[in-house]
Amino acid sequence: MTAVSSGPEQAAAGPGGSEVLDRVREFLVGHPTAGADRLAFLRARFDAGLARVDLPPGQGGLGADRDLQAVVEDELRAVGAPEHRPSDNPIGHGMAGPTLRAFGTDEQCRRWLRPLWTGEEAWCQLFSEPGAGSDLAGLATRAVREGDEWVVHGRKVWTSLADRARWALLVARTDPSVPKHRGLTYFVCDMHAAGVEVRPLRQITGETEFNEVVLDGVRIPDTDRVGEVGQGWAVAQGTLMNERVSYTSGTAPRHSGGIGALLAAWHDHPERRTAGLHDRVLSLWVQAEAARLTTARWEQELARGRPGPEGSAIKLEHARLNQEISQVELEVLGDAGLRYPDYSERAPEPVPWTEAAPGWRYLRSRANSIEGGTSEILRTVVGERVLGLPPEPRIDKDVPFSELPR
Amino acid sequence: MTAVSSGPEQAAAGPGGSEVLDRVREFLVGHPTAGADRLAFLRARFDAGLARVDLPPGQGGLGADRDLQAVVEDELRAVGAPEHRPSDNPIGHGMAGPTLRAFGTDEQCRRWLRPLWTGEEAWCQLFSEPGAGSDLAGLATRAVREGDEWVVHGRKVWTSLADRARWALLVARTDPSVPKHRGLTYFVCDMHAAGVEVRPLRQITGETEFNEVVLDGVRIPDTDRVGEVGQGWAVAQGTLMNERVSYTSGTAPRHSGGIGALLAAWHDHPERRTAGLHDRVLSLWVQAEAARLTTARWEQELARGRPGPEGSAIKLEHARLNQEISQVELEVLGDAGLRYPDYSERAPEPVPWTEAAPGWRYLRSRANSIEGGTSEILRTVVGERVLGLPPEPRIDKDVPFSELPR
Amino acid sequence: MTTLAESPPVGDLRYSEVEEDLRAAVRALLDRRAGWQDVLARTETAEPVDRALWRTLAAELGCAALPVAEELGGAGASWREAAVVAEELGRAVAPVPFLGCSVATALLLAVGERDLLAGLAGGDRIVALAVPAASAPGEPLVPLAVDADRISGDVPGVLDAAAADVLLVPAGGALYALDVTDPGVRVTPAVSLDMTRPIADVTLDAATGRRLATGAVVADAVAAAQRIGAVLLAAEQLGVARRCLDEAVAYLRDRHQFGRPLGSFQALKHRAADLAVLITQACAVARYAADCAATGASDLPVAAALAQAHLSPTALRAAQECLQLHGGIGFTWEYVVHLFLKRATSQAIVLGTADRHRAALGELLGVPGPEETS
Amino acid sequence: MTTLAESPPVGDLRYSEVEEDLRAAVRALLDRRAGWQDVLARTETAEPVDRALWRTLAAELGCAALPVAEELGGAGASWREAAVVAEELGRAVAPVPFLGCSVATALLLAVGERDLLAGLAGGDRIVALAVPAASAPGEPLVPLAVDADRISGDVPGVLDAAAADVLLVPAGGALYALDVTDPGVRVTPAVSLDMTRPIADVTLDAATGRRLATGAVVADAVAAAQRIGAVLLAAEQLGVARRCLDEAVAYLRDRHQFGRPLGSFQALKHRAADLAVLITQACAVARYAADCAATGASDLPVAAALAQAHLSPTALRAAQECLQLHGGIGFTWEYVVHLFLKRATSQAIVLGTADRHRAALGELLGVPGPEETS
Repeated sequence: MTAVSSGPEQAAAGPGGSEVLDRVREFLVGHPTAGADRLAFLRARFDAGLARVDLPPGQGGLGADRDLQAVVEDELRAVGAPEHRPSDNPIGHGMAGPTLRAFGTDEQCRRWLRPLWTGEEAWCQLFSEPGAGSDLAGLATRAVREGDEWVVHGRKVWTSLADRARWALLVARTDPSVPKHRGLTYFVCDMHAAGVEVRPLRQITGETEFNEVVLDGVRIPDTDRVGEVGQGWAVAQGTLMNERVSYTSGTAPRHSGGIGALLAAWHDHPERRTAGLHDRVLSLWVQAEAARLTTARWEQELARGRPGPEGSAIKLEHARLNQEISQVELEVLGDAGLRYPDYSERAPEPVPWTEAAPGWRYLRSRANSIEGGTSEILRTVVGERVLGLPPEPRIDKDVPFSELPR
Repeated sequence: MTAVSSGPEQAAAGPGGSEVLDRVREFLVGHPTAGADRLAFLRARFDAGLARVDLPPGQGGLGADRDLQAVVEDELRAVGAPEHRPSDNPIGHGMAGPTLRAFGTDEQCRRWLRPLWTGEEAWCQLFSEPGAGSDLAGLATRAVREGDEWVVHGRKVWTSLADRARWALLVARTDPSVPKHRGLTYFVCDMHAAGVEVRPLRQITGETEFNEVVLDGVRIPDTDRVGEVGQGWAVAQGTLMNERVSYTSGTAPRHSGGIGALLAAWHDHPERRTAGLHDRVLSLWVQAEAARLTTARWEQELARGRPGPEGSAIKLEHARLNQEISQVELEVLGDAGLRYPDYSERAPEPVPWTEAAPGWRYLRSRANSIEGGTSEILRTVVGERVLGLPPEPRIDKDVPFSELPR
Repeated sequence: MTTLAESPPVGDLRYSEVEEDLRAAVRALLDRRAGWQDVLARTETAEPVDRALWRTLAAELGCAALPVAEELGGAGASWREAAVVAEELGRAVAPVPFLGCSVATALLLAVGERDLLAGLAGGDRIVALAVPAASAPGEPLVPLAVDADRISGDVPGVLDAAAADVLLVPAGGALYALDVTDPGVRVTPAVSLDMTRPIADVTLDAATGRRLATGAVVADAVAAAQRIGAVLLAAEQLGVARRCLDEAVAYLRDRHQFGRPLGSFQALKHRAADLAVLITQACAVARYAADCAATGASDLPVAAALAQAHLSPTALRAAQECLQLHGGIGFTWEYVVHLFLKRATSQAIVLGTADRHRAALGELLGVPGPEETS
Repeated sequence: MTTLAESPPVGDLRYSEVEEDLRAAVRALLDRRAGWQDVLARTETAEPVDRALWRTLAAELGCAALPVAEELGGAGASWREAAVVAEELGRAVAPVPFLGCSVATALLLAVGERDLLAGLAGGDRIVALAVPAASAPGEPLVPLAVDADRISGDVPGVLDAAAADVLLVPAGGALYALDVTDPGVRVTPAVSLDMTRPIADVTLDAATGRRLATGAVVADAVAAAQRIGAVLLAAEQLGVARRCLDEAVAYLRDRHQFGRPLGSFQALKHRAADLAVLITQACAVARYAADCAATGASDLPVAAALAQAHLSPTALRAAQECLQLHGGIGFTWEYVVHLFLKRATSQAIVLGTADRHRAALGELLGVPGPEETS
């Protein structure tokens, strides 16, 4: 009764476990791993439907049960196949892929999904603006139609990976004469197009992890529009929902992440221990373990195809815990907690969280409750969508965007 | 530089310290304390302007500096004069007195202030209703004018002392055809009048501390109206402001109140001590001491005639701390914390807070964040009146009361 | 970091279909027989424990002995299913001796006593472990005098003792069963803060005990049984917390002030959301503990302490927020909220407060305190 | 309860007119010379400490030696006025060595050293106590080797040492003054999390010390000086907390989202209100500590520990809330908020974290821990 299984309620229409295994072995016959070119191998794997077996054929999958992906991964790992590294293209995998699959045309899926999955083309998102953060629908970037193209002017902020992205998810206002949620349209923007300028923005860590992106007369072909004109809000909501519940990669082991670093600091600094700090460390351990088990439970529910309301809860708790744990770590460290590795302005190196300096983790964690939906917005999401509490009276929903006070 | 003094900025127009002392001594010549009848003595003291020297002549005062009250109290205490006990009539002193002085006619002040001060006549308030708690202006009790009288129908709840009050502060709706804040009028209601019925309401402590008061055709003479017809909201706001910043009686000593009881429990139960609980007790001590010093500072500012925003802050913290301290006390007590003295339905005996049972204090403290303005309303008061943050958009302010959804 | 144990496997944290069916059956019964008005009314009667309801739960639904093998009269299920029952009983603050009887069951299973188990399973006999209700697993036992299997001494504040037929008494290094009809046994019900879970004081005056086990095994078995109690208590706390959130949300949707439903006010909405987040976590924690208990996982001591350390503050906060969000009506006797406030308060103390469980975690995980070396 | 001391008298917790005048003068100077853009820009220069500003504060406003008697070159005021200056310096995160110099002043006053005091008072010489910045009052000192008044060893993370001319070094049971130009002294500035309050590592290699005091008095004087530091740090934290609240409130009033000012959203309003309540309490606590320091009250050890235990979390929460309420812009370098976040973070560690001060209160008040008897 206690083993994790997909259960009888999920009898998939697609191929079963042994069929999937056959496909992998078949594929490996045609694509031996010894000396394989990584990119060529990944492209072929996508085409064979072994990228993510639960997706439909043609989009990298086989229409199989989601659980069966493990069969593929185990088999490929066993033969030392070239690695797929989704973390190289987080916005591509977490946001662009699901959005294109849900709202894109077949042509768009054909064009973008494979290089997205192989990592050949990285993605970023152009949503937030200086005047439109939590209130995304208040964005002012304009897209004006000229024949088969759209001409875009505007300024986007809080954009990570803009410097190395090939494509961007873009929301722009195509009709300011209607209420704000109704005048938006969703595009894919070529980051190499004329008029796209990426300016690094410096953060409190000293680094330029995020960028400002100026769009100055950027021309986007209408074929790169995603969804109907004026439906941009609905498409963006789909994207953001994916951001907030983006796929995780298996339950982390106990003591991984920040709590492990805190315990290590605790062990290394017996001279800093007090009763109060001891209880606080243990209290954070309890919370971190609760968060870990919550993620595990959510993944089990996902595997059964019944995701619960845990997505937003996981993001909220992740932000709060990262912040509290890294703060207590500085307090445990004492003198060492007063130091910082380097404030000089520079692009960040990607480093695993626990290998970064404690001071950097402390500062960087402050963004966790802002990026990808502020904790305030997420609490409203939980209150309204999970608990069914009524929305606030809105004064900005029925007024043309052009007449709103800003 | 560190002595508490009223400072040169408060040079009062009224009598100075030596004059006040002369008046007390003069008064004592005419009213010897030996064998004095308590009530007769207090009445005469009021008439002599020695009730509260900062009030105007005729209202129990001399128009002197507030600080000089101490001169009166010290002198009367020294000769063993009959005691004035304001705690016997808390709503009279904390709410009715200030309201009558600010909004009442001279005739009303003459009639009510003296027996209020002497304690001969107790007061209660009839504000909250089952459908109007935090939203006081939404109250439904109707007062209809008939000649020189008003006829009142309605139901009030959360009323303490109703069973022994002679008079009540009452807000009722006199015009449902205008927006809700504009249709209210403020009255003094005779609790002995026909149609007033007091029904005990039982609380979670088992006791019937509060009452429901049913007003069934109660007739109130127009001369007992306080303020103009339709001005009831403004008068009630004045009353509530006084409730929230009601007078305190000197800085309590360190370790008085709940924190003292908690420390006593801590000392008595060495077997229940853990590191976590130790830190929590000390943390509560820090918060309790901060609250005590905040009250002391506020009283010092009051004495200088410059009350700060501490009134609402003190009420908020008092509620929170009473609740947390009494909860931790139960945890320290362990087995004893699982017990309760008596749940049988009965009127409460007034007992000093720390002499009540821990379980009773825990339960009773839950009301601290509801009675006299919920903590939620107080936070809005602090946010808007102290910090100057803008109000929420209101959908109920310009609609006639009779058309509001309820 | 080398002192920290390897990451234990995580079992199934979901509810199975069997468990959901069991939940539905228990809830349907409780809806019929233990609405909150019934529960409140019963607290002022001479029989605060609803023995008839308990018998139905035991006999018709098999709730009294879920983890007991069928050949011993039980349901042959596991502590996972028992935890689901505990959630529902918490949700209803049902006045039945499930928690005390479950601790007794765990103890009797550990020492291999069959007769009492059979009586327990049918709901005919209520058996309680005579230790103070606030004792955490492994805490020192109350010293009692034993002279030729006759036991004397006081055990204050025993869980579910008021309704018990048999008391399990650890004394003098042995475990005894005492019949409450023995002239040497006096059980005095105490006025309890949590009126729906009365405790009672046990006074023994040369009471005759039947010896069930002897030796070091007794203390270990008592601690293990209390640990099972902690796991089930956590499930019960989850039920209380969820019910409090449900009640608060219903009130916030329904009640209007300032011309709007209360729940449309952002501060209240966010507090309800914070509670929902906390309860989401609590569910995973409680399920993990139940699964560890069901499978006898080596991580059970950690899982049980974790569950109590997390669930006690969660249930308490849910009940306190529920009262506050209700305003004045939440403070009245003739309303549902105080039953949950009182239950959550006693739950936070019974089987050890959260700080004691955190301290236990420090030892289990090798996180040394100020005085210890790592 | 008999072990708890009698209630000490409470002095004047208000600001006097003299104090308000002093505040206005300091604020006017800082507005001119230390706007946040200036402060931020300076952190990336070779001279992170603004010596010119410090000289002006010292020479023109007498801020460097307020509690020093006039005949010793000071202003003849008290630590109360110094605390008001600290509030303003915190409000501006001004990069001046006020805190370190004040600790040095308290120490020099305690051991009766006049020459250094005079230099300090005029702002000409910066003097720092060479102990790790995170040490709480009374914590064990870093052991250093002393051989015929020549001192060797490392003292990491010393407050205000980077700009110091003279170091006060407790070593071998004595207190020494060391000139930083001595060839045996090496001061290495560290990259500090709080860029506006750089710490520096001190390495001594047979450095020549001038002996200022010897014996048990040294350890007591160092602890007493750190206690004065804790009182002033609390005042500085109050200034930081108030500034954070002011910045947050201004932003909440100004910034619109969803067609409304942010501050009209109830959840944000209530959080700002909670912060205001906390800061109201913090003000009373900080003033009490300053008054105890000024009057040499016997309750000073309690008041100083109380002040740190209360103000550290308050300033930190104010800064963290300020950043969060600003959203994305609060996380950018070219904005005011991070200066306060970093200052509040270092303040929470400097002179001991809140938990250490709570532990100290437990001892001072006679609230025994688990292992102790009462």
